[in-house]
Amino acid sequence: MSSTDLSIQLTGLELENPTILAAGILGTTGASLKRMAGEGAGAVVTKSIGSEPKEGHPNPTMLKLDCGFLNAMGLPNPSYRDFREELSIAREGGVPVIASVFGAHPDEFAEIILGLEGASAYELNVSCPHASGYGTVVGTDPVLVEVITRAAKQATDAPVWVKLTPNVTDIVEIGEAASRGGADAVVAINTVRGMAIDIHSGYPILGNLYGGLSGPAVRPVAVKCVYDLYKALDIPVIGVGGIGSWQDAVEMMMAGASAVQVGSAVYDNVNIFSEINSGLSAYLKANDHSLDDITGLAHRKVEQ
Amino acid sequence: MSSTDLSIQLTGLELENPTILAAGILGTTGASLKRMAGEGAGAVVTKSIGSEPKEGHPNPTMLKLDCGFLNAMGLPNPSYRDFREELSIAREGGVPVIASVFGAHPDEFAEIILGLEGASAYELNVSCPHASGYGTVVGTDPVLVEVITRAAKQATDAPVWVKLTPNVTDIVEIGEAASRGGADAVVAINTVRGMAIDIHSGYPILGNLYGGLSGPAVRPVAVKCVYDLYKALDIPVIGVGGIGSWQDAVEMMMAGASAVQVGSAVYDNVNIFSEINSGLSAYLKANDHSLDDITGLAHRKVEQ
Amino acid sequence: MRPINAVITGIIRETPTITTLRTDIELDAAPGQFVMVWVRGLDEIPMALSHPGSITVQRVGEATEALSRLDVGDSIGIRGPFGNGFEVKWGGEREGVEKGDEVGKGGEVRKGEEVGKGEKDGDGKGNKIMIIAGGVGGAPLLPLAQQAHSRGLDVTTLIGARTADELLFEEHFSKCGAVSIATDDGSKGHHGFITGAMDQFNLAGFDQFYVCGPELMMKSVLDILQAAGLEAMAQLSLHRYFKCGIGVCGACTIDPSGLRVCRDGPVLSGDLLIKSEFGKYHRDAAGKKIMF
Amino acid sequence: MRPINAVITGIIRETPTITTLRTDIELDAAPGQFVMVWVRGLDEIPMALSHPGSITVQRVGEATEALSRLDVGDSIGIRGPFGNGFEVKWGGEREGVEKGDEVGKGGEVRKGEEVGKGEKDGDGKGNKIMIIAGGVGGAPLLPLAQQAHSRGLDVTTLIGARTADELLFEEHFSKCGAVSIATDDGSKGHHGFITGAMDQFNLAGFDQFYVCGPELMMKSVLDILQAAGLEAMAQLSLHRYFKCGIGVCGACTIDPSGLRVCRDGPVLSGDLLIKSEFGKYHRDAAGKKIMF
Ligand SMILES: Cc1cc2nc3c(=O)[nH]c(=O)nc-3n(C[C@H](O)[C@H](O)[C@H](O)COP(=O)(O)OP(=O)(O)OC[C@H]3O[C@@H](n4cnc5c(N)ncnc54)[C@H](O)[C@@H]3O)c2cc1C
Ligand SMILES: Cc1cc2nc3c(=O)[nH]c(=O)nc-3n(C[C@H](O)[C@H](O)[C@H](O)COP(=O)(O)OP(=O)(O)OC[C@H]3O[C@@H](n4cnc5c(N)ncnc54)[C@H](O)[C@@H]3O)c2cc1C
Ligand SMILES: Cc1cc2nc3c(=O)[nH]c(=O)nc-3n(C[C@H](O)[C@H](O)[C@H](O)COP(=O)(O)O)c2cc1C
Ligand SMILES: Cc1cc2nc3c(=O)[nH]c(=O)nc-3n(C[C@H](O)[C@H](O)[C@H](O)COP(=O)(O)O)c2cc1C
Ligand code: FES
Ligand code: FES
Repeated sequence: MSSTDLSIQLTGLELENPTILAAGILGTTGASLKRMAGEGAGAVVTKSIGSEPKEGHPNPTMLKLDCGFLNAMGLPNPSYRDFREELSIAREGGVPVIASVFGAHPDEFAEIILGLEGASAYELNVSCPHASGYGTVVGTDPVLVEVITRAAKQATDAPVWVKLTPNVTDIVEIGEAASRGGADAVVAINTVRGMAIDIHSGYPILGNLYGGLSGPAVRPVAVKCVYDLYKALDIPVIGVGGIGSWQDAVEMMMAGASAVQVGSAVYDNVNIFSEINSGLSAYLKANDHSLDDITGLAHRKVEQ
Repeated sequence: MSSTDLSIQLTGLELENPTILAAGILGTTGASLKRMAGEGAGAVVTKSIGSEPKEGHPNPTMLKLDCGFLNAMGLPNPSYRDFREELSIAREGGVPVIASVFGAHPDEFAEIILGLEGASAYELNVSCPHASGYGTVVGTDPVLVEVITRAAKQATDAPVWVKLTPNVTDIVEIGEAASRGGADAVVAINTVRGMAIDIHSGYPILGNLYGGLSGPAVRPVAVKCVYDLYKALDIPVIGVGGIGSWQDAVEMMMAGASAVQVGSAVYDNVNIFSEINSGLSAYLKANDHSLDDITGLAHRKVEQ
Repeated sequence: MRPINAVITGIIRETPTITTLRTDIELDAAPGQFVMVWVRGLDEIPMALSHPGSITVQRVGEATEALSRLDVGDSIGIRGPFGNGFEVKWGGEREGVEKGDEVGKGGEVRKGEEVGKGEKDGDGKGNKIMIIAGGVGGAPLLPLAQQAHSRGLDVTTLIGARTADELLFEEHFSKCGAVSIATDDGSKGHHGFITGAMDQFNLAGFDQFYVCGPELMMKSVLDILQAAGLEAMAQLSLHRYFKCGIGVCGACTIDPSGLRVCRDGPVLSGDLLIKSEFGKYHRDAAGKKIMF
Repeated sequence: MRPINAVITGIIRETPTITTLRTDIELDAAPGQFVMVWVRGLDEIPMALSHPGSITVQRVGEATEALSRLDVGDSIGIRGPFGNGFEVKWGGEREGVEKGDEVGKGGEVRKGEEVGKGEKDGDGKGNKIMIIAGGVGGAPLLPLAQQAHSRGLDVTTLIGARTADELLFEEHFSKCGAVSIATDDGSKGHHGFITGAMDQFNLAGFDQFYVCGPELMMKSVLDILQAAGLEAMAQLSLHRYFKCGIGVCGACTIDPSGLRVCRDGPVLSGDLLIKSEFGKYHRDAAGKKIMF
């Protein structure tokens, strides 16, 4: 591998570069996913798809804050039945298409995966509220994460990634559960719980009252989660949260990420993937590093 | 109460205004605490004090990031024996002085509180690693939080505040435990787990490898925690995290805070307390509101 | 940005279903840019600015109903301006909106300033523009007409509505140049669709066409322009379901380009739209296709 | 800010214990400002800039030892410049550092520029400054001497060290004006403390005194200046234990003002220090008082 080659093997998928479009970002249609592939993404993740059509939460659903973004989309999606066509359009983009799926229990995940056959991989978004157990989400319960992952693995031969929420006491415990369930990779992090209130009126701004924080504000949180997961797990960690430059991507990889996902940063520039890739190439070349050299480098420095 | 009167009664303490210097910020000496009182703080919280002298983590201990700060001070303190003198100097500042104390078990908290007699109130920083149980902190275990709070209440007649960590699956559960233990108020939030890595070398930057995020980045997280705690608890909630302007203070109070603490924002301006207070006065006057009117206003709007 | 607080300072009942709300804020927006209007506790919806401090709302559902019922002194939350806005062009020169271009960055683009060039531009084409407004589609087009007129362009406006009562901004558009009317019921002007009113003009004599209105009306207009080979000179302001409004969520993207109507639009060129879902289908809040 | 990467481009062994490291970065800093120097994997410590791209390190413990062992091509992390820096004054005018003043905001203050005034300032006092450097205390004082000299001030430098070998920057200071030496062992110049070397001068003839060195040495200097009623004309660069380095944690605050040495300092005026803990005690990393 020449030092500026950005191609990676990730859970058996061949990616031309390690920048991946994050779930829920410009991933509502096949055309949009194709466009992002054209912008240089090494792979694209679809909007999270469920078993029934869902309009999502009322607007406002997303706000730009000083240091990031707050959103509460509420998982709007047309259901896997209607998304199947979008998936096949997305695949015309020529890069791996990962279908993000969400559900409340193992069977629902399996149903959707079967319904979305043909994706290059499946990313389990375990951020849906428990069917039982009000207020908490599936992804905070290690047992549920393990059985959902196992059900997903049984439903498909394609790689299964499990996307973790940082809103837990110990993300490693959840990552280990995913790993036990057979996950091929974990993805960290989903958004961090947050809220904004309109001081002119007293109303919470988001239609859902609260939502999830993303963007630059959460990057240090994501780096820490990725660092901890890399240390504990034997499967690849895919880093996401606040990445908006090649420097951010390098930091995340040094923490332990084999690849990165980019979400909110498309706000500044949909061409962010190419931008990161060219910076990354130049960095690797200048330092005579390969991507393998930098993945997890922080751990090797600490152990020295 | 006239609409621009900023004075409040908080857990029996009389504060001239609702802005409080947060723990660990310019709170190492009595003189520094006095200075902050002079800058307009309605009350000041000391650096967290333990039972033995502690040098803290190696440098770097604090970094300014694009959107906040990352710190891993490691609770440096000269022990309560040596801090007693500082406390009495701090009290010359003429505002309530809250002693922040940390320990690993109930007896240690009680010992320190007794050793720091004379503080206006005690804030329990339950962010110390478990004596047993590697890797987690006292503040993530509701049972431990409850018994520590109870021990603290038994050790003093002064009000006891419990400062909560946001790094848990459910902060309300911990807040309820504090409340059961007899806490007079909860303070939310301490810093959010985070990490930064030097991309030039691969080394984690903080001497402790990782640390806690504060400043603007965490404000939406703090607002959400305060909102949830206000909803669930009958005791006052003191809001802290990213407050750097009167607008931020208003938002936090609307979420449910009876008072706010200001930490990282002293970076921009040690006079931040007076600045927030004059903005707050003007806001209340212009809107013909009292502080009581705005505390928890978001809840009343939602219920409408 | 968080929503800024806009206090209603004036209310104008434009038609039985359309109300203009004047507010105490003034945004530095290009004609055709939009804002997200937050009716607190209810919904947030996209609205064009009919003036730097005004929106013009047609009652069609819950949020627009609530807006129409507001009183002076009430307030709404406003985020924006967002989107690209219209580009005022003349002299035949035309840069199409291309796939992948960052056509508009919300709140940063001030295309209107280019209009000034028109005054000095002396080439043969005459700087004649045609504005075609259907129903509440007149809202984003009025500031465009006003700006073009004040910079010396020759403005012709076609206004269409169901019935005479519902004609929007007739008087305002008249101050900017010639106005031609069409009503579905014939109560004023041409009896029939606005496309009928286009017939009286030599379309080839115009340098640019600006269109906003119901999608099927816009589609008919674009068909006529295409027949005349003028589709590349048309700018149409689109309506899609907006969630984030800032180009991140993807709710508003159109096929097959994947362009975001909220960010790369809402104004898109006719030649691009001809090869798109435009006039065929759109997507609802769940992302489900809805045929027109 | 995150640490920037500074690659060592040159190493100068100034004395048996003191080494200057030249790097490939150049900071826009005022004389007397400092940086936090990160020896990766070990520690981060405050260091004055002896030049916009250099630090001058005395081996005293683990981190300074590690710095002294670096080779060309090795790199360190640098945060800064921080602190207020020296203020170049003359003509008797003096604004003291007052309690509560935001004297310096790290990296923003560029006091050095005021020096230019000196060239034009024609009042009686003559713009004479005395620099008193003990040991590695010469590091922040050298750029001050150079700047003052280049702006036309009359600079006299007193350099003190344990022994002749340890005299720092004698040659550099000589290029900026008169130099007077004191060594503890008498191996060069005045035999004894630097305060002895002060005796040969009419202190009242100087407009400002700039002092950096071990605290007890600085205390003796300040005592002499105070005896001559000149304490308000002295600026001393202090050493306290720094943690954050940016004015937030409070580790470096002094009694009884509560001023932060890292932010309101490290340069503080003599009259303020006389009423302080200065020369009596400081605090260690735990915040425990340590008597001098
Ligand atoms: C760029 C843009 C500019 C617009 N400018 C104006 C204007 O100046 N004046 C005006 O009266 N209308 C304008 N609209 C249309 C306006 O946004 C809708 O009429 C309004 O959202 C209806 O909301 P409702 O709650 O009253 O109706 P609902 O009953 O909720 O919905 C009725 C229809 O309105 C549309 N709609 C609802 N919510 C949204 C949404 N979040 N985004 C887009 N469409 C939605 C849908 O097509 C829906 O079927 C504009 C739309 C866009 C996209
Ligand atoms: C504003 C300022 C500017 C300075 N400029 C220079 C300079 O230009 N050249 C130079 O050689 N030295 C300078 N110093 C002193 C230098 O920071 C210490 O010598 C260095 O920190 C010692 O570190 P160590 O690990 O080698 O020694 P250690 O063995 O760790 O400690 C020895 C002593 O150094 C001091 N020290 C250690 N860590 C710190 C710290 N984080 N902050 C402050 N003091 C510390 C303490 O007094 C300690 O007792 C400066 C100090 C300050 C505050
Ligand atoms: C508007 C928006 C919608 C999102 N939708 C989803 C989603 O459907 N499924 C999911 O797993 N994550 C979703 N996320 C989370 C992102 O995929 C990502 O984990 C998070 O935003 C952090 O990355 P960023 O800082 O790069 O945006 C969404 C984020 C945003 C901002
Ligand atoms: C440098 C620093 C030191 C801190 N030390 C303590 C501490 O000793 N005890 C404690 O309870 N919180 C400590 N905190 C947390 C703050 O009190 C506060 O909860 C947090 O920083 C969020 O508020 P902010 O965003 O206003 O800084 C510290 C924070 C910082 C930045
Ligand atoms: S509404 Fe256009 S991308 Fe979100
Ligand atoms: S070191 Fe000065 S305040 Fe932290």
